Amino acid sequence: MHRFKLLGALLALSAAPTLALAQKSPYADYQRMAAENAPTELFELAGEELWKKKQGPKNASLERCDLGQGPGVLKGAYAALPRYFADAGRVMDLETRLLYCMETLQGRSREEATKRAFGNANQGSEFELLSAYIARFSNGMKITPSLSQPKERESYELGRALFYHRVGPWDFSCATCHGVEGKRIRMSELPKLDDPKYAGPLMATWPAYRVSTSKIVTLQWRMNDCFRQMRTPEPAFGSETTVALIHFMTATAGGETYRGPAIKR
Amino acid sequence: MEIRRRNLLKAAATAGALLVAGLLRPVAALAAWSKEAFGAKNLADAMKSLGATGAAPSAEIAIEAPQIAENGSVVPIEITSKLAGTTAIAVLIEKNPFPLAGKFNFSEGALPYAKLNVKMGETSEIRVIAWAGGKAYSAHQEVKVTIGGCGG
Amino acid sequence: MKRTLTILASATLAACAAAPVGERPTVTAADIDHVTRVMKQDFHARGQATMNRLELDEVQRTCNLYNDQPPQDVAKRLEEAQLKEIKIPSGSLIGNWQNGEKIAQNGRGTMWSDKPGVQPGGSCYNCHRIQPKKEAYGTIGPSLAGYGKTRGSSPEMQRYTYGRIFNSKAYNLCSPMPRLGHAGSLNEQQIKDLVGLLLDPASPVNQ
Amino acid sequence: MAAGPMKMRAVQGAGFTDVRVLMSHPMETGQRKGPDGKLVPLHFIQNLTVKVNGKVVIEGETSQAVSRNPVFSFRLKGGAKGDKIEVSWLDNQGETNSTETAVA
Repeated sequence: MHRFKLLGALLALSAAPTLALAQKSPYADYQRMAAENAPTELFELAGEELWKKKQGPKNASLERCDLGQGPGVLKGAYAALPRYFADAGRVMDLETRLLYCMETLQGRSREEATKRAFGNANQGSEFELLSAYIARFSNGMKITPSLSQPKERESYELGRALFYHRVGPWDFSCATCHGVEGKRIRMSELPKLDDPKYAGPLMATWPAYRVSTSKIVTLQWRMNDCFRQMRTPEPAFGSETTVALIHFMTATAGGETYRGPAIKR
Repeated sequence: MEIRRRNLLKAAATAGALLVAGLLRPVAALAAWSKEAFGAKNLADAMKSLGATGAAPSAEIAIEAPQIAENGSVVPIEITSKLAGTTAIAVLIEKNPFPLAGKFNFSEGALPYAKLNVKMGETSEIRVIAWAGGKAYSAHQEVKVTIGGCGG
Repeated sequence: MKRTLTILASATLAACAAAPVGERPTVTAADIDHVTRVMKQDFHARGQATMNRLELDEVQRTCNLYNDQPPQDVAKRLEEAQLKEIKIPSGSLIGNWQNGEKIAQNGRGTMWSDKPGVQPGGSCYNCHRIQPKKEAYGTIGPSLAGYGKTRGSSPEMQRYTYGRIFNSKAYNLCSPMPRLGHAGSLNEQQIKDLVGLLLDPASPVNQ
Repeated sequence: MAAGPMKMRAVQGAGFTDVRVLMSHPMETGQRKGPDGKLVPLHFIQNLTVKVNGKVVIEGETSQAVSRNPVFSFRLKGGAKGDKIEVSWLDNQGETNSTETAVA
């Protein structure tokens, strides 16, 4: 990922005022303490078991899954996603890639594997638990989603266009809530996600343990739930739409140091 | 790390699921659980059950908790007693339906310290009682609780 | 999309990686159609959220095309058309402010997760400060605390307030506020109750 | 997660050993409604025991006010590499679990 070193450094500089900004939040102490004392590790442990568990028609584990750094390589994999995968012929984020591996390595059908894409407090989904486990291996590393391939630039541009696209009965776009600085929905602060200053700290902390629902939440879930609140129909798990939005926001956060899995309200 | 799961008692618990919780008490009673103090519905009653009525205010008890909690379902608190010979610490959340959240007895070998996450129904004082030399001492700190969300 | 992509490909890497802060992409009609095409292929109907919700009306299309800043003449023409669609009932528009408060607090309704047939709320507190004493309010929209105190409750003000809730786009084409009446989310009585919350001198909004 | 796995780490600090233990447990208050609209029965950890090399050093009693998936940190005096730490819990429905680790 050396080709983005300079870019990363530049973006890191522009993200520097973020710390001071975070300290201004009345919840800064709460968020720091809750993060230190979050039960995230429990979910990572469950994710590790799933990574190594043989299942599906091929009775195979995911241990040979190539997340972009070679088969089975977890270190730094999450921080370098989304990216283009030649074998699949498309850009994928972590969850979409995991689904691809479930289909190819384990021989599972897309329908079966995504039947329960999002879990609940009693039982997290495979994608949620695996995400928590895999993301940990990128902790402390710079976020460097790839943008060198034409398909990657296409995905980024699609995500950017989607971000501002107003649609649905209430005329919302992502930018309606996440395109202006310093706004809140109720008491929740809204990060301006087309700005590295806000996208950096935000994207650096997904996936996360969500305190209000006692489970790991992932970016695919976040996209799904934002569209729900935008009152649109439902996007398919791992679709071009959700991956493109994740790609756009992750690229905007590029250069930030990944510090998840973290906690969310 | 080794994980051992002991489900010996689970069958009994399942069988007893239809029975009132009180009938399961004999099982739990193998280890002491201060039923009366935990069942107290206000601070005064809980303090009385704990034998801490009139506990002397002490600056030697440190409570680290956020001034404002974004979500009352997880409020991290860290408690330390610097009183020499501290044998136990209790945490009470004044406005909770049942104020007593926990009590920890420390023997030789453990420091009088605990960090845990508690639930808070609303903005409330957190009161910490420490016992040292047979006497009870107390300290408190307020935590404001925001219950936000879009309702969606 | 194609056009923007060509520009990008020739630009420097840094420009590809992250667009200049706050700068929105130049949008063409073809770009908008492309996004709609992708969404139609990726989304499926769920519950009451049917696929026709992905179709854009002229207001949405215009706001997307001009990044929420349409030329004045375009905006004016569409605002007038939206204004004509607002059906303002006759008589007093000041409903029950207590009911209005419940509607303003209620953020449910019209999502795929909501039970069909259940009357939606207005989600007003998500974006506006309303009763000065209620602390859990959003800031995307302006504060409405004291709304009626400064404006009075003349029939004219009642009609304006009703219309603004019914279809905010009739007054400001690319306003972030949903067209709550126009979209069929809130009914006549609910909007009257919200007008009551804002204009009734007895409402806590005006205390 | 439902009642299940535990995880523990014991790390030597400045003059003490920091023990952090995580437990999967719903910690139900008995006041929350489940998806079926019925109240979910009271289900919470009541007792917590920390042992060092077989000797009890901390006995904790807890209520339903402890958050779901409890995380506790305790501090032990001194402590040497290899000391065996054991933590166990018992809940109001009679379920129990334990885990052990060596000080690192």
